[in-house]
Amino acid sequence: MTLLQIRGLTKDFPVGTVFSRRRVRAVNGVDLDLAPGRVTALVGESGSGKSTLARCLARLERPTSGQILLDGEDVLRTERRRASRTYRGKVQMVFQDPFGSLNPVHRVEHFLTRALVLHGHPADRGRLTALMEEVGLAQDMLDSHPHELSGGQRQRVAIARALAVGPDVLLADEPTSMLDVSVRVGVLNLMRRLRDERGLSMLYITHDLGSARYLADTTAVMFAGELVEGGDALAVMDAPAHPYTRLLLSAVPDPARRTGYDKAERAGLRAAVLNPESCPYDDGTCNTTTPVRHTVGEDGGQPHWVRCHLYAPAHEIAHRVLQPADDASPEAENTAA
Amino acid sequence: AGAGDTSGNQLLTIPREDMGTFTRNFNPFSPKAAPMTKEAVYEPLMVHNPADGKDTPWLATAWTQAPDGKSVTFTLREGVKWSDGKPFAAEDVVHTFELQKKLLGGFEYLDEVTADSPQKVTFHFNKPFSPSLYEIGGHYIVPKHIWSKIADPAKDTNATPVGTGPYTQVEHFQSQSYELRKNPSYWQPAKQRIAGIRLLAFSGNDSANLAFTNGEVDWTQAFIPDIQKSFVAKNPKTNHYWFPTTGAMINWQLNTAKAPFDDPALRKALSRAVDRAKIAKVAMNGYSVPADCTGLSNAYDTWRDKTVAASCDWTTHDSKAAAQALDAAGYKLGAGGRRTQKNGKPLTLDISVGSASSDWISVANIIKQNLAEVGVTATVKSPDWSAVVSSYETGTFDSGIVWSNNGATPYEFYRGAMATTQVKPVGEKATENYHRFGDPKADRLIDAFAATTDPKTQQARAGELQKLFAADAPVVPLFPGPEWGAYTDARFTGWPTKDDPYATLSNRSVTTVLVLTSLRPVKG
Amino acid sequence: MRLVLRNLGFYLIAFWASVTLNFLLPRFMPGDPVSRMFAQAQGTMQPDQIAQLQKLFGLDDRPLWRQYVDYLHSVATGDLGISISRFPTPVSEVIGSQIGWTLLLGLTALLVAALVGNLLGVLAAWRRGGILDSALPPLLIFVGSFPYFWLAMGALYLFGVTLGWFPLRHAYDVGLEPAFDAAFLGNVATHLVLPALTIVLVSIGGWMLGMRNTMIATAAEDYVTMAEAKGLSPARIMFRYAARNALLPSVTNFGMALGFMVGGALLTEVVFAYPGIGYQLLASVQALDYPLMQGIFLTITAAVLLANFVVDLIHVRLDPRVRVR
Amino acid sequence: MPHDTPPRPQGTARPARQGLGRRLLADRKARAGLLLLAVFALLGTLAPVLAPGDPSLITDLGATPPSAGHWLGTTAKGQDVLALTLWGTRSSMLVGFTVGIAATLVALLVGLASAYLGKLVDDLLTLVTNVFLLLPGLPLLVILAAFLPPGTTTVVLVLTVTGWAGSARVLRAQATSIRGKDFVAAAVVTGERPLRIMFREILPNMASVVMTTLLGCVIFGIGAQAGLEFLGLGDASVVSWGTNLYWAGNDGALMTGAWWAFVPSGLCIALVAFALALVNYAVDEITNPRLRARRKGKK
Amino acid sequence: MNVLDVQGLRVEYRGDGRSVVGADDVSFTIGAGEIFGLAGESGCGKSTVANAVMRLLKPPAEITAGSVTFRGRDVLAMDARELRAFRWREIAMVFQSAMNSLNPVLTVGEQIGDIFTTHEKLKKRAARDRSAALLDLVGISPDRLKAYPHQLSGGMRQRVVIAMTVALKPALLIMDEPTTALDVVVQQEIMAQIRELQQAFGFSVLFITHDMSLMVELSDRMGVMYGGRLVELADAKELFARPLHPYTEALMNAFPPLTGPRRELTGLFDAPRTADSCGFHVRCPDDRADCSTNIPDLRQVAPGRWAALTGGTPA
Ligand SMILES: Nc1ncnc2c1ncn2[C@@H]1O[C@H](COP(=O)(O)OP(=O)(O)OP(=O)(O)O)[C@@H](O)[C@H]1O
Ligand SMILES: Nc1ncnc2c1ncn2[C@@H]1O[C@H](COP(=O)(O)OP(=O)(O)OP(=O)(O)O)[C@@H](O)[C@H]1O
Ligand SMILES: [Mg+2]
Ligand SMILES: [Mg+2]
Repeated sequence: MTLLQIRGLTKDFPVGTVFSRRRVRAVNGVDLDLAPGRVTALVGESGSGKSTLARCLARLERPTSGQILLDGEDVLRTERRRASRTYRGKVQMVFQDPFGSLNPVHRVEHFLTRALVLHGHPADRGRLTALMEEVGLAQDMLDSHPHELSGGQRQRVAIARALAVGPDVLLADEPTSMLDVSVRVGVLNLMRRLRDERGLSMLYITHDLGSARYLADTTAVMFAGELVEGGDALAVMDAPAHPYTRLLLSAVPDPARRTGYDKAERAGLRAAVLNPESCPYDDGTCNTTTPVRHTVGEDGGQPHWVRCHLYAPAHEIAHRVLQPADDASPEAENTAA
Repeated sequence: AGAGDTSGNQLLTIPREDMGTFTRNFNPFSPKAAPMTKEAVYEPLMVHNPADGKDTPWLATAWTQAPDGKSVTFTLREGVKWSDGKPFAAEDVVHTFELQKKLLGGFEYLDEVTADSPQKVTFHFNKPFSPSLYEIGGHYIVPKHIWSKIADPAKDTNATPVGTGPYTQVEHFQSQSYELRKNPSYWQPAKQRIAGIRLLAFSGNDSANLAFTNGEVDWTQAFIPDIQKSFVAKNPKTNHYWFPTTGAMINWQLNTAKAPFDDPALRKALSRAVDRAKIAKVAMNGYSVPADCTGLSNAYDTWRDKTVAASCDWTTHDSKAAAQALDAAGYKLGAGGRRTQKNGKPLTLDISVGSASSDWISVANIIKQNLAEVGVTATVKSPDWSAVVSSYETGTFDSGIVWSNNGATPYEFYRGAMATTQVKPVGEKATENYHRFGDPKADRLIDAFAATTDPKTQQARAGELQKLFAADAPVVPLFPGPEWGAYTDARFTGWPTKDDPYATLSNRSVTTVLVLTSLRPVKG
Repeated sequence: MRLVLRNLGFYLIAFWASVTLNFLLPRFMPGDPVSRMFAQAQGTMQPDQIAQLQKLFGLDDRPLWRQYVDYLHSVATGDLGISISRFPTPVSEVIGSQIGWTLLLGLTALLVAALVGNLLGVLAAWRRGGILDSALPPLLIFVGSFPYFWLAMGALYLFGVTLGWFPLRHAYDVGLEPAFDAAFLGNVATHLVLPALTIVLVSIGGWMLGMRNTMIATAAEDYVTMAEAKGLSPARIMFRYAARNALLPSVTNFGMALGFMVGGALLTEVVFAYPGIGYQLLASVQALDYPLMQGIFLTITAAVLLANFVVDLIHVRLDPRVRVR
Repeated sequence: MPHDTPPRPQGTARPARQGLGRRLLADRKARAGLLLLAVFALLGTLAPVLAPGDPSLITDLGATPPSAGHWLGTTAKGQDVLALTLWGTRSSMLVGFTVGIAATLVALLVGLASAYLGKLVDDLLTLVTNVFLLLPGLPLLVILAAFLPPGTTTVVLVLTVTGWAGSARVLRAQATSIRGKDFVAAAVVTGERPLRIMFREILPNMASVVMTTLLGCVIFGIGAQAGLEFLGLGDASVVSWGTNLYWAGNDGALMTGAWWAFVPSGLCIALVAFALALVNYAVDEITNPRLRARRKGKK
Repeated sequence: MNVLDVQGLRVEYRGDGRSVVGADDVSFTIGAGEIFGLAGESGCGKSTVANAVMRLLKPPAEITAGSVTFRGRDVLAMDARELRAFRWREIAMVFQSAMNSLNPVLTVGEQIGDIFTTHEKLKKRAARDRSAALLDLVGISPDRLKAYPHQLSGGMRQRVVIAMTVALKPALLIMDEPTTALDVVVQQEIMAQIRELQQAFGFSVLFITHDMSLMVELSDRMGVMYGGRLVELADAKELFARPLHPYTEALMNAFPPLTGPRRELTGLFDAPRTADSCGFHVRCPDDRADCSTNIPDLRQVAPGRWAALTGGTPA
């Protein structure tokens, strides 16, 4: 059963002054389902809108349009101004930076107690201890201030705070990227355990594809505010369909893979992704029509879909060969900046 | 022409401590005309000197008051010329008073001014009014041939004035200084012994006094604290001051429209508690003297009835007697040594005084201390003068330190203190007699005073008024205001002094012209 | 450019707000200038002249909104009315004859304080632990703790009266004709020394500390370390890399300081009898001369707003980052 | 970019978050400043004991230089300068601290509201703040003081009105930056209410800035009160350092050489302001360790 | 001959009365044309070593022991003048964050030009031409010389900095996490750029990162630091294939692979290291008992392979 359904979610940010309101579309028409007991990884490069999406779901930003359905109910319509306690009780978030997400003036106990009390749970010592145990922390840390903890421990406290509420959905925005390399796996393992033990539904946002592959059941790839590919985590990683996904994958350093780095190939991918006009796969269609989802396979009971004209049924996939564009230059990055 | 200049051409340097900067406005009708406009540029018909009570004919050589007191005729001096060379004549006087009434009002008693001949002007009144002589005689006169052509005389700045005075030519006008040079066609050229006058602007007493004690200016009218030490002691040979107490009487006024201050016994008892000697010595730096119960300033010494002054004791400081008087009048000591009113309420009062008058605040503070000695609690309130005056005008105050009217005769003083005609009900705006005291007996005496031109009769009426004042105690007189004035004779000599009081040492009054025409530069 | 327009918009609104404030304030004040004048004349003015004077000064009893509209209109047309305490001189004339001196005093003091203070701050931060860094700040803080006027009076009596090194008052010697020659300008300069010095003394500590603190922060920036790694000379690193950046907050402060400067100048002008509008403002307040008071207030506000606008422009010039934003 | 630093042996990785107060007491400058303030507070409190009676009692002693009977001499009105100075401490410190606290409170409310509510409220409050900030302070002060009836309340009111804006700007900036921190978002997600977030999450993190602005406001309050009163715009019947100087000026203390009437109050103002500034300096150093004085000499 | 020879380097950060050891007994060499990597978690002392080599450490940091020899010259003995001439001409450095290592108020051209006007006493024009050529080298259009740093993307900024480092053709380039702040996609391009330049100019590189995969891809030889000390030093590929120290292994585990089966990785238990314990008595996986309470000294365990292990030869 799907718990949180996102339909056509769009978020614009106003930029500029009162006199010249321009808008930047950070998230554009995202459809995504978060199912219980599953981890959905959201990957994409910096600025692709991942955090914005998460913040919309956490109701920290108000989406410009679209729907967020919690158990089938469009919460954006029923709770216009602010998210209700009920919503907050079901959807919780873990932030990227555990240094920033724990108020330095409070003790660990405070974070957990507030979360419990606000959602009508008794905040007795036993409950606090249980929570600490669940995230793998010693209970004597309850009296510590955040600065006395290591990054990994802090992130565990942040997770415990989210858990205290008793949520069904956990949004985790790059929960390990600020952590020290040596403790990342520990936090990933914790999340994995929570999914298995609590049956939590999780949105795991990252640009570390390796960890997405490690943790997630489902993977969605985000590019420029839109989801471009999705499906079973392994399927997406092992057989990326969208050029952007391939670009991302090729960028990950992986000594084990040893495929080497083909500059020309990557330049082609980049050009394709960043500059639709020079898309080698399509004759300008990309520029004029919005691509729709095409299913390219089925893995682990989920469809593997991609949004790229390349996979439109009318086309013969076999005819298209991945070819670098001649004029592709690294300069393309510049136009994106 | 700096300090120590004795070339003979040195300028008489006068500081204005109350003007940080000058604006070139020599319009005498403007309340804010540049200094010396009415003193050195324009001249009056006669000069009354409060220091010795004498009158000096000036633009008029003589005057006669009609016996019924309903008119006065001035005979103008011949040969007087305006500084542009045009002759001075009766029509100038007529025009001046027309302008004055139109622009600034006042002179309600004046019906008409007529030029009987080029040298004779008669002022006709709508009632017998002898005190008018000084008001009219002391008024500056402007040339008709200039002022009749000015479109808006009220707002004209008259940048290049034409007058009959000794120093009319404006030179080097700058925002902090300017010079007045000799009038080329002055009617008594022999008396233009000084080369000119220089005015300096100062942002306050402090900076002006600094310049003065440093010997950079000749003649100041600013208040100088401890003048003996800070000025005279620096050079006793040349540095002098003379503060005749001929200014307006400064009173402590109790609002007689308010109980219990309507009780003369209370007023007198409170007055007895006040240590005027200390006020004069400490608050007024020893520059004034205690008042007596005639209420008259030293400008009216010739009018004063010594027997009246000696007959009463309510202006002599005696705390014990004051306490007894209070007891006797029914203001008994209550709990904590505080006196109560007859109705049992505590006897407390506010003393209002404008914040700008720091010396008067000290006066109020001493009164407060004195009252505390007899069990009366006073609070000194010192908001801005505008707020104080507005409470005076509407009669909402308890008590306050206030000036009094100061004319050439005691007439104005007593009318302002006791005439019922000047009393306005509480809430209505009064411009004098803020203390709202009126005595019909006083009305009769005042009218009688104005109706006669005979000095003897006037003296008699004044005596009766003094008696009445001593009996009524409409206000509590404190001390006569000193006319500040200090000078150095390093560069100029011929100053008025206590021994030769031909004028006061004021450089902004009608007698100033007397000084200007008496001074001689020190040469060599 | 957009930024500039936006700021301009803000400054206009701010100006309007202060104009309105300015309009309202005197109207809540008890008393009027004529009774005030009367009180100060203390018996030498005839009571019966009051009504006439009130008419003369144009104190009116029209409805408030009407007055407001007229007021806005006259402000817009630059007509500030006629001064009461200087009747009948127009307010604009009174201000015009004095604002130059205030600007001279204020700007000189501000520039000297800011320049020297910032320079000291740069040097102190650059030589951490040196004399400049350890001994000077507490000393300057101490000096800066004295009230303006107290220091001014102290300096006046010490250097002016007792030692006689500097003139005691005014912007130039009496008797001098203003001219653009060495003699006159030199005279003006000697008159400027003491008043400006006291303002500088009081305010220099703030500049120095502010600069020192930002410099210390800036010196730890990567680009400064990088400049060092590049082997650049210390002077180039200090000024071109560190100070150039640390200066930016100072520039903003400069605009703000203009307002304070006028305030500081007020007391100093009073002590030194300097013919500026600070003193004039005090005088107009004491005389309840609303038109002049309002005129001066508006002029100061406009000047400060204008200065801040200019500072904004300078800031845009100095900091390329705000140009596009 | 990872900046996770497990606590090092001596735990210098992050400054230990002891109470600001405790760390202030450990700082030499702050101790000196606080001691000085305490001395003044004590003198002010003990004024009725040390100099019993009405300090402004006018006697006909005249201005006398310091002597055994009057340690700091007497004013031209024969008042004991020491008594005036002692009693002046009360009003000056009271006004200074009241103004400081009031202005900081206003600034804090404006800053917090501006930062938390954002958008239109922020724009509006920022405009108001900037208007007050750009309005020339002392002139406004002079005008306001002249418009209102004199008294300590007016002085406090006027100084608060003119003094809050600068702090509001600083506090708003600080609050806005904290508002953007993830822990505020985390509190929102946990379900905390706005008021609680403003006062329990944001405010405690601003302690040092609030402290700095508070001290700044107090310094402003004391100095501006003195300036106002010196100009004669305060209440001349209150005994404070400012009015002492006003009377000294009126009595021509400097011209008559009565420096003792003029020096003590000015020095007291400077000392209190200096003490406050020292504490401020220390707060800066504590919250920004980089500013701390470098000890010379290697060892 | 070795370009750089660091022996027994010890750096302390002296605070109020207490001091923190930033680097301790660090010894390594870098040969000509060699890419040497330093890996390790945050705070392990990588930047400290890099800054020590450049003599960029400022108080409270202090080099208390060891030597740094660059092409036979004692770097630690240089005076200020020598140092200025030495920096950038001999060793250039790319800092941790590209965002902050360019002065925001100077144009890119001015900042590159500074190098030439200082070291080669070039006139402004000549410096500009040289700067333009440099930009061209890293594939940025020379008209970007007039741009301010904020007008460039992160990747471009980092490339500008890299271009600057090769301006004077130094023998050694220090790169302190040159790509950490960048996006993965951009990161690869920067790495390619570095490789390309290295092939063209033949300089040696001291490459610092915490990303083991990245390091192994690029470096010839590498060292792993932990708590200020080197715990392993070996040929990059060898080290990747067969980590000896448990910490090295933990580091490698931190990046789940993109290929192969999904297998459960064991993270390190994050317990703090205390004054007298290396922390690995907890961090050590149970089957490894080869680390004591203190980080042991490096020991050659095989030719060219060094590890800080007390006993037992690794399996
Ligand atoms: N408050 C905001 N105002 C304006 N633009 C914003 C705001 N927040 C985000 N954006 C823009 O929205 C886009 C998406 O940002 P977002 O933070 O969601 O990206 P991200 O995928 O999380 O990136 P990263 O991997 O760096 O965290 C960016 O272009 C960003 O500039
Ligand atoms: N200025 C300083 N004062 C005190 N200690 C410092 C200072 N700079 C660094 N340290 C300490 O020195 C040690 C090494 O720091 P260093 O910056 O070299 O680490 P790093 O490996 O570069 O880390 P990162 O990956 O975060 O850049 C750390 O423990 C740190 O706490
Ligand atoms: Mg993000
Ligand atoms: Mg580092």
